[in-house]
Amino acid sequence: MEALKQRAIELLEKGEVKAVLGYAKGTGQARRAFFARQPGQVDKLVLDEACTQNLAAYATKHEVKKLGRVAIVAPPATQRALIQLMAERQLRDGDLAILAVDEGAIKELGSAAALEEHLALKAQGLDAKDKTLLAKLDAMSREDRWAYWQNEFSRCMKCYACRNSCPMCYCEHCTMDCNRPQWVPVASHSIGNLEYHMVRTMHLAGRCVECGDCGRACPVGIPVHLLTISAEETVHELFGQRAGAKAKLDYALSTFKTDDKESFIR
Amino acid sequence: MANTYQLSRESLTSLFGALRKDGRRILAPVESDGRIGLGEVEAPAQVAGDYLQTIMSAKEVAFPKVERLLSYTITPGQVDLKDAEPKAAPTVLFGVRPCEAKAFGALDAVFNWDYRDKFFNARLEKLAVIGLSCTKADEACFCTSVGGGPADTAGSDILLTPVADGYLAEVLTEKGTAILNLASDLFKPGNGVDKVAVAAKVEAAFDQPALTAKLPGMFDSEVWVDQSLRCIGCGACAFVCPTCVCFDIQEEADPKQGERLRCWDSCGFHMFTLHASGHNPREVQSARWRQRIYHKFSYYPQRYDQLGCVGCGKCTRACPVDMNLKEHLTEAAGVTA
Amino acid sequence: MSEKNIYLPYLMRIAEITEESPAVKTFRLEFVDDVAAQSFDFKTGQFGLYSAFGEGESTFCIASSPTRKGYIECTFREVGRVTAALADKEVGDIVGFRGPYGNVFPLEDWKGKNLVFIAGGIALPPLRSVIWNCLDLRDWFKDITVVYGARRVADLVYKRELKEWSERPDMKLVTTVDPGGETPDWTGKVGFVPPVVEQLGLSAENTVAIVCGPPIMIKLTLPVLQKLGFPPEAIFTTLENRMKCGVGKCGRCNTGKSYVCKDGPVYTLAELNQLPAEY
Amino acid sequence: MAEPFEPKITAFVCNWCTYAGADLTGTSRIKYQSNVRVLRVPCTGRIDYMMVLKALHKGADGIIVSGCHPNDCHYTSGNYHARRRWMVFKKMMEVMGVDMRRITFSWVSAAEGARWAQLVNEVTDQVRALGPYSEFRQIVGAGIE
Repeated sequence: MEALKQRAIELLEKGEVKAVLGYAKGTGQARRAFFARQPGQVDKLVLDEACTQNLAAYATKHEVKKLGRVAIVAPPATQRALIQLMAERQLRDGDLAILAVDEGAIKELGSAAALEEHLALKAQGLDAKDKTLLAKLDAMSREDRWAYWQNEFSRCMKCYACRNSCPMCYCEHCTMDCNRPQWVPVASHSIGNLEYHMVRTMHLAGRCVECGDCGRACPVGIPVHLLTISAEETVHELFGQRAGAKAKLDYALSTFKTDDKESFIR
Repeated sequence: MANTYQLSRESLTSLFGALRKDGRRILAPVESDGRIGLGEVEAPAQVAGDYLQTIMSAKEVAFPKVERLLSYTITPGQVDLKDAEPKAAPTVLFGVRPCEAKAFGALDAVFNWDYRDKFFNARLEKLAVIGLSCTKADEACFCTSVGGGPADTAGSDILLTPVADGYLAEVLTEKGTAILNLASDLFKPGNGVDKVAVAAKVEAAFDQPALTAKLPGMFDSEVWVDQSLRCIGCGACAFVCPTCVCFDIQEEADPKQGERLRCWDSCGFHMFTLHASGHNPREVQSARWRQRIYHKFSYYPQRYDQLGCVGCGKCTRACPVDMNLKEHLTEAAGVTA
Repeated sequence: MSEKNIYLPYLMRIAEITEESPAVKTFRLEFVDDVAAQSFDFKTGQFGLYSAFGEGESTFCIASSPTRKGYIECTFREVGRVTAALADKEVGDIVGFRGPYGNVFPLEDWKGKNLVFIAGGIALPPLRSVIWNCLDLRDWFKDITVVYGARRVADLVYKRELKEWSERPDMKLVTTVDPGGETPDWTGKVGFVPPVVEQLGLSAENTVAIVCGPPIMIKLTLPVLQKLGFPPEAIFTTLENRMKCGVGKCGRCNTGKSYVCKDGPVYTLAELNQLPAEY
Repeated sequence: MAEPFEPKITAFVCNWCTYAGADLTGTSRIKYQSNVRVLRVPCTGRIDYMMVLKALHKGADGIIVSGCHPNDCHYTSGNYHARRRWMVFKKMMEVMGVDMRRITFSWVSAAEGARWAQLVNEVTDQVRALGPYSEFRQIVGAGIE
């Protein structure tokens, strides 16, 4: 933590960055995103288990880009999101100073190559709780799974917290906001909710970095992250690729192999 | 002055029975998977026990997240319009917090200040509110900073305040009296309990009248930009808010028939004010965040002589990025213009 | 007791369609219901929400003058889901109309004054309503001047009426197109609206200016008018914020404490100066 | 007496293979069940999963998605791209609990008129046996007060 603060102060003092985006204390036990814009504010930065938000979601925001070059505190999921954003050309190599945090250790990564190398050393594992939930879903009958999601989606109000918290949902014009044609109803009724979550899942298949922020963001506790994570795992199982690993675009659904294996097409 | 009674804990079962016998559904906070939400109940035992607040507000009882405004059928050269009638079932909201009960007044202000909104009115007319005073509060609560309080009676038809062996029941309105008359034997004479002593202590965080007075002068303050930098522009705050009333009207149709739906909307969304031309009067998130604050704390008072905020703190609890309204208002109140 | 559904539109039959310029059309709409037709009344400056059943509602001003009874007209450009659906309609088709909503141009207050109308592009329709209204009450006012500019000659709307206005002895019409937008037979001016206004030699004395146009035109025209001596109280405009309800509830058009749909769409510059610039 | 249930089947087919195949079925005068509504698109690569969702939304009881056999795509690789997408889409739909017995993916070439007839017959019989997709239809219109 001290090393992080020290480096943050240096970066700000030398003018290498205009802000250090990290975590600070929030309401109660919560942690929140914090932009330290002066060396004097660096003291507010904290780093602990409660720092879960994927700050990469801010990297593509107009308001943040306008600040100038930013340093970003990046736990593993944030690192994956950042490299995926670079792969999708939403960030340029060197746009950000990446302060990679791995189990308390800080490492500054100056380039996409360094980030890629850094990520290659790590195994990506699913959260134990999510694994259990996914297994539970898998074990359900189809009818029960349908009922389960219908029940969960009945609380959805399309606040789009899941979309807006997602680092990969950076589109200027989201499908949900397009109305010519109006593919997905705007209204948050049953079919509108179902189609929204289907579209969100498909759009993130092969792109989801499995940070789980969408699920954490949901104010009514719908585990929407299970959908994107399971889609991402499907892509991995079927095509052996993972989002958030390479700085060059490697999107499973924009390519193919002539021997892709399936067993359901008649 | 309200008529004050004593209501024993046990008598609630009979009260619920009497309400249901009268053909009313009872909505109350219930727990499901650790979340507190409004649900239909038959007996007091189904009501959540030691809850602070529901995640969602009770506004959806009068202003649902999706409702039909009209429908129509189309045949060549002809359109047949059909008016929609809100399904307004006689409903008792039991156990909502005083802040939320009060919020119906802010909704009413918008829905009826000029043209009258029959959908909201039909539902509100059938609604009776049995509020429940708060005996605890959390860091998001700030009712006392916005003219409310943990045992405030505004908006409740009957307000219950938990006391040792039951409730102090203040019967406040005609609707409340009607409920009392359904089971008048349950309502025993009051014993003069000091409800303020029982209610939660919520310290005032900021001087709201002073804040409201200074907002017009600090429109261009950097404080809105600073605060909103971490806002991700979702609609969680607006959708859980008991007073947020902004809505969208959406058409859903086939070539032969269609309907017009009213859906919740949020001033925090980029699309909210976007013109067809591409011009957007509130282009950046800071302008949208400012609108949210100003609408509630400056425009509402100017227009409706009341605030558009009841200090329930739901927005703060729901916010995925911890935008704490109380804290941000306190900060704004401290800005020297 | 059931109240009236304020979101229920009138059914209107399209009586006439005029192609004004590329993607811009004018509809003349007549009430399907005779009783509604009899009781309907509006004042110039007001607007409505027009439905294309199946796609939704869109907000435009009423482009015809209240002095012309029995119908209303609207002029719109095809830009979105609803306007595209409207543009596909044919004479005889049914559309919806809710209104009239909003405030009005204070013609009574303008009695005995000179009027200068300044419009750009697709923003002539709201002024067309008030211009015809004033022309139909011609003896109320002194000089009437209309300045209208568009990007290209093809973009000028109401060409037939522009010709009529240019030939009328009791008013002055100045048309202009942006440099490069003229055609070989163009006889109007070439130049942007603000400098054209500046060169007209207008007097602010006993005169009101009514301005409507794209934001950039308004932004550059207002200083010209102020330089000419127009006080903010004598400059009128009409705002076109996004709306869904039109009746002061949905919150979209909310600009400061003002609802454009209720307190507007007509504002004086003096009033606008009191509002945040969120329009 | 109630009419016996006849399923509505929507078929999304590519222009070059399956549509031509279905055409051949007709010109060969092979009879098959008439429950299918054929929607022709240029290529299976064009078949957005949203189209399938919309068909279900609008009341289809069964869906057929069909195009050129692998290696036969008129545009070289449209069907390969589509295949990947279907693989992911199918799994997503399963996770959501959609009854995938109602969605059939197939390859039918321009020469396989008889195969098209057989496919439609099989799918129609299967969906008829499953009955109306009321589970999905129940949610259409639900959640509106």
